[in-house]
Amino acid sequence: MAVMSYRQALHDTLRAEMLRDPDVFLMGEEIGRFEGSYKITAGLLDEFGPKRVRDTPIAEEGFTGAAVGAAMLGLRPVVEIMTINFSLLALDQIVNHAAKIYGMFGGQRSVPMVIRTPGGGGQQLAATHSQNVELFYAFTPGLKVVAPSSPADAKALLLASIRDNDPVLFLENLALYNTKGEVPDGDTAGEIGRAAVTREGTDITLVAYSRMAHVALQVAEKLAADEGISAEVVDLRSLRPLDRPTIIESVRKTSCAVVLEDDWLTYGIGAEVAASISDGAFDYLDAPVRRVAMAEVPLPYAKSLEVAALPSANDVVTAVHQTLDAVGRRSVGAH
Amino acid sequence: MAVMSYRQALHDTLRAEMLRDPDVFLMGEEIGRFEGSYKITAGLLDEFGPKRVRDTPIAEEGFTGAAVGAAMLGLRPVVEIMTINFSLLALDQIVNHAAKIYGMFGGQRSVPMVIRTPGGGGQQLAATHSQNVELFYAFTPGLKVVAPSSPADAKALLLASIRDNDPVLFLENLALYNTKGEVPDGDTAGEIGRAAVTREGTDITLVAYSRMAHVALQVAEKLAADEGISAEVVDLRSLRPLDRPTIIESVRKTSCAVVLEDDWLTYGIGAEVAASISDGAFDYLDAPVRRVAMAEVPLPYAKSLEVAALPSANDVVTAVHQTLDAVGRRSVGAH
Amino acid sequence: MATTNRRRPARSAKSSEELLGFYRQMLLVRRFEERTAQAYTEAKIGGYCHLNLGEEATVVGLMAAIEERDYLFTNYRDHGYALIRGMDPGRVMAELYGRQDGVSKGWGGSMHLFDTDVRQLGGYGIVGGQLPLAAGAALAVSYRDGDEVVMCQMGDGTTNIGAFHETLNMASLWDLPIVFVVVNNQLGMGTTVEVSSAEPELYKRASAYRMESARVDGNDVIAVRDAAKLAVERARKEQKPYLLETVSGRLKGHSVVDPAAYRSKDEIEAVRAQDPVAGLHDRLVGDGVAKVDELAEIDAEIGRIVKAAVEFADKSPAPEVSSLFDYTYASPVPNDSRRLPGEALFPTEPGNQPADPLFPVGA
Amino acid sequence: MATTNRRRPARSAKSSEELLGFYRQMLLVRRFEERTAQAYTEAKIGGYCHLNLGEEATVVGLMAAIEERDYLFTNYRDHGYALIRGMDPGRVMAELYGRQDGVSKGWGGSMHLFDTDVRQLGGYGIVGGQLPLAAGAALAVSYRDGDEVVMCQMGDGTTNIGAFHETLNMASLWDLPIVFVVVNNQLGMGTTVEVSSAEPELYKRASAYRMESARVDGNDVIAVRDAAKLAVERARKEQKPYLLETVSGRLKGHSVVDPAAYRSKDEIEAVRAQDPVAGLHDRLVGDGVAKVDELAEIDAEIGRIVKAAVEFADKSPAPEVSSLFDYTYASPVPNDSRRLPGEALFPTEPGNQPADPLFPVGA
Ligand SMILES: Cc1ncc(C[n+]2csc(CCOP(=O)(O)OP(=O)(O)O)c2C)c(N)n1
Ligand SMILES: Cc1ncc(C[n+]2csc(CCOP(=O)(O)OP(=O)(O)O)c2C)c(N)n1
Ligand SMILES: [Mg+2]
Ligand SMILES: [Mg+2]
Repeated sequence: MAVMSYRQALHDTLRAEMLRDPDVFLMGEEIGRFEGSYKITAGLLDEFGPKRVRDTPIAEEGFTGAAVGAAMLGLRPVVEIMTINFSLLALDQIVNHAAKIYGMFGGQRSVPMVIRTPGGGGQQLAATHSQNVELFYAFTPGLKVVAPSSPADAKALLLASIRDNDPVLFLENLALYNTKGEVPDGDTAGEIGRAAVTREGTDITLVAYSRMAHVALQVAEKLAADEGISAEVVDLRSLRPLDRPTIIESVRKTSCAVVLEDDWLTYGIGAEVAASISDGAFDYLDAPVRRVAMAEVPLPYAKSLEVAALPSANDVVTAVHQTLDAVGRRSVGAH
Repeated sequence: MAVMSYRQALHDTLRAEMLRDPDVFLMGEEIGRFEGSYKITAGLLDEFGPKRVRDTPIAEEGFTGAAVGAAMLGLRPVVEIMTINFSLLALDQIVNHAAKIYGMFGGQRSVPMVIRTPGGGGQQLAATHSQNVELFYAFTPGLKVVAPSSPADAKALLLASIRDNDPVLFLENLALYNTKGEVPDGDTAGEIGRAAVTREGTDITLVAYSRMAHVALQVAEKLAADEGISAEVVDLRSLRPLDRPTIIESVRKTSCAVVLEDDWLTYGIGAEVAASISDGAFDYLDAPVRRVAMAEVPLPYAKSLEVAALPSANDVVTAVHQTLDAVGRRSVGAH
Repeated sequence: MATTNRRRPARSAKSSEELLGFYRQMLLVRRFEERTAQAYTEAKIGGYCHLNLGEEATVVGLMAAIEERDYLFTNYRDHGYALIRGMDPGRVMAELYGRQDGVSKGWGGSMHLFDTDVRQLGGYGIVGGQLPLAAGAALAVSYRDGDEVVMCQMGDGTTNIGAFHETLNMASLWDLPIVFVVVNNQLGMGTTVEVSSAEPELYKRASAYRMESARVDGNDVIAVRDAAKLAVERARKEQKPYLLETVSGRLKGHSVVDPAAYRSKDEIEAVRAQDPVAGLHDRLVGDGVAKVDELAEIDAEIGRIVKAAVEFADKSPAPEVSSLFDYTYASPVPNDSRRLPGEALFPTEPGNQPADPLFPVGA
Repeated sequence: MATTNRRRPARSAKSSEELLGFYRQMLLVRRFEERTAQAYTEAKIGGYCHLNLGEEATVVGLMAAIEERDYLFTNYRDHGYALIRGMDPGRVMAELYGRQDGVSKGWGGSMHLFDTDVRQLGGYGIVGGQLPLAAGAALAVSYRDGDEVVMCQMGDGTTNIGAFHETLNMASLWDLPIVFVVVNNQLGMGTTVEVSSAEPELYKRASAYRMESARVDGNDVIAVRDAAKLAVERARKEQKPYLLETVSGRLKGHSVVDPAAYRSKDEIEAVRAQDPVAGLHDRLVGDGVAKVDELAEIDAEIGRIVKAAVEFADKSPAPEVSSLFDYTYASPVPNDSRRLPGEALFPTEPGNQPADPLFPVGA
């Protein structure tokens, strides 16, 4: 068990998998000589050479599709798309091809590939570079989508994704790269399709993923410390499949929930989570499921506006308060 | 008032708007000489010439983006993307450009354009040609998305879309083109952002859009005739903005709802509708909101499988029955 | 670089045997497609359905140039390739019928013929979609130092889409063993090459990637075979991509349902005059390679094959609904949705949580 | 077609006045960018920030070739173009600072400079995104029989993306009045042209669209201006697109935060040796056009302009949060979401339905 950053966990896992399996190779813009826009692949070109760490032209549709084709012949490409915003240029290859090939041809060839890509706002990158469109992939049968929030999960799920025989969209986040945590040694893969209760609680359930799963834990700690509110945190980890049982089990216990997400509210990931909770915990729910999400605007560059548009820990606290107030349960708190 | 097909309503409205406003022109693959894959633009090349009915190369990203640029200079292009599946190739220009330009530059230039495109499964077009991905656009602030289900709405909303100063994704449906209905004369534009109660009822609310809004009406008639169940139908018509007040008002009256959609269930359009109902009608709802949607698979070609995977009127009836049973209200029926 | 409109038999047709063999193959494509059109009007086939009528010489010539170990990617106009590449005609027809014995088990239909055994890896309906995939397959071959070549077929209209550019650039940059073939039938649906491509001599576009290329008469099976063979062997030995353009015509509409009303009589006449099957028939007779009777006998034999294919397809059962969830994922994972449209997310009995049948919690 | 590495002053520099004017402009870009880099390290500027350092001659030469009525689209490396095209330096810096008086009101930042008054229509951060837009603007000009020309700038790395291909094809097919300029600074982030483009002589790619093209020394302001002028006038008079490649270097990293550790000392030395600003300085002095002192005076004057710009930016207020929902739509519609992240979709009081403030139901 070592403490390391999310970035380091990704880097080390990529390296370990490349050492383990000669069919694993990396493709993407600037991953070699430049060492990756966010330096996840630093040093790997030197170690493995250009055949296994392939710098590509700026051609998202082309190189992502090439990875799909290579995967059809049994290689295990791990593609880096610099940010999820640029993945829109490869959407046809991801949604119309990677996701369809196994099914559309009656199961003859699978597509064992991983697309690593970070989302994230909050870096003043403005409207076209700050989107969180994991929804597009989470919506698409044939794809699997994971969104780890901790270095340990980053490792476990990257192992699982690389070894999985289907195309996996592996969602990272700019704000998480420098976060640290304990990472188990060894190479035990995680399980795609399982959420985790990352904090137990009894008063309210916070559901989140990726960066917001961090925020959820912070909020939960603060609520406990300041007000004695016991929040349970469900970290989705996998967006497709979505682990409804784990979410529902938690809400059946706490009877209310707030969903945190970094994307836009209407039709966002949280819509499905809220709809599922409202359905699966219908007789247990004491208050409507609140969603804390991005304001529905093209994200502005100016810091003042960006801060206002992005969901914050305070917004979550407010939503928790209002939810507990609505059910007359805030008195459970200690203040 | 004349009875005409949905196709005819679109055709006539395009023609009328081109006659009215010289800045309106059409672009797309096969819309001229071929008269449109689904013949919406039949005859228009002959009438208006190639400048205003422009056949494009197969280059969705390119010609859609060109329309965005032309709109920035004040023209009003109406782009046809042959089916919504191919719009994935233009997603970057739609989501990263058309939707962003007004906001990202502080409101200096708007993008008055329309993208007409049909969705629809059920024609044995297999996995890559049968998708309903309107979600991608409905999710994106900066875009407006309408999905008329009747010839009258097709006309009213196409007028509104062409005259609107923002990019509008105008969703058609292969299965609707031949459906007929009364269409008012004149050129009164509809209102983007308003749902309609297309049938009044008291027992349950059916929420749907596009083709499924048709199915909803059929189901409602059948339920009334066979069982005396009084279903109210809300036709969303606009997916972005989403008219929550109209939906909620209906469900506050009926106390239960089923959402019909032609896309995949998890994260689909219905997720937001269900989440919104569960929130806005929390104290009124007697049963969980059921969603009837496509099975979550790449849609198979074989008729037997396709039929099984697509939502049918029977599936809706089942969901209505189970919902009313759950709240002990099926006895309201007449048999 | 270019060689166009060669009318005379190419020299390399070493034997009459060979030419007769090609005729037989071209006729198989012709009759199969005609029968397919009929089956479509009988509503035995659904969806979009695009035929190789008029492209028989191209299809047969190309397939003669690649070997068993090679890989093939095509667009949706793929029946002929499948038949000549070696898929069983019955299983191809069964696929068109959407039956269980179809090459793609009925999941793909006409546009998506795929058979791992003959290394034909689809059949793709998104224009240009097969290009990056084919380059990726060639990348895999190259990664493994294999000696296979990938052939990637596309239409003329496809040369205008972004994926064409991105893929040809990568293929050339990375020295991939791939042959791109542009089957120029002079139309993309109803749009002529001149209306859609600023450089209508499509093979010339390869120069933007420092890639070699040539144009050949697509109605001359030998010329196609020879040009393709050159390209394939070059790709195999030198690990260099190549762009081959074949020029032929489309005898019918874009798809079975297209009456092609946008074409002039003259246009249609011109295409008919170049009918590669009729042309080879007359040449075989004219050159004394075969008698009319002998060719009629081949035709009858092909007729029996096609008839058998239809019978096989007709008898094959529709895929079982129970298999609907079998091909979403190759690696099963917990909580995958396997619900039919009517089914509830959660059972109506409160408290009854749906267990994941494959992956019970805590398993 | 190509003209490379011309070292001697071009003949058409008619007057020393003109050359001095160009020097002043190039220096404005240089000093503005240096100050921008500093402001970034002071955290006055956020996000991505790409500088024109090393491209001053290209920027100034190109801007000298287009007229007021013409339109300009660029990529995200856009500060210099904005300054020379005529945006107020204070408002440009204010945009970089994310302030209300920024040219895009603080919504766009460094990558998204846009000023309708000078017809510079962005500043785009998605590689290749500006190409279809620019072609569309040219289409609008052509639709209206206008005599404006559109200039569309891009980087070398951008020639590999699909939109490049699709756009150049349309522009040529449709005879659009547009000049595409590839600013070849020899790197896309850390990737060299040779590693990303199978045809590294980028201007040659125009031939795939039967489009004329040329390459010119991007460090020679006069050569750039002259070549661009030719292209622009041709586009204006003959309604034909053109592709111009300028070859120069990048003096610093890809963006302000990139230390460019991947570049060798030799590489950096070579770029420095061609520094267009130093080069023009020495030439002006060497040719006796200006004395060192006079040039220093210009520098001081530019320094004052840049200082004033920074002061203006610093004083400009941050945009009001109340304006957050002002630019999602140009035509307001009912039920548009105008909620801040913490706000409830529905008020907690049951029965209290949120009214649409702009469009009450039944209005
Ligand atoms: C991305 C995309 N855009 C549009 C279509 C609709 N479409 C199907 S075939 C076709 C024409 C293709 O022409 P060509 O490449 O010449 O092939 P051919 O049909 O002649 O074999 C078009 C536009 C599609 N399938 N995919
Ligand atoms: C579609 C897309 N892919 C990737 C990126 C990330 N990116 C930003 S700039 C750049 C390099 C562009 O190089 P070039 O076109 O030469 O322009 P330069 O920066 O040299 O001016 C890349 C890959 C992006 N912004 N958009
Ligand atoms: Mg064609
Ligand atoms: Mg560059």
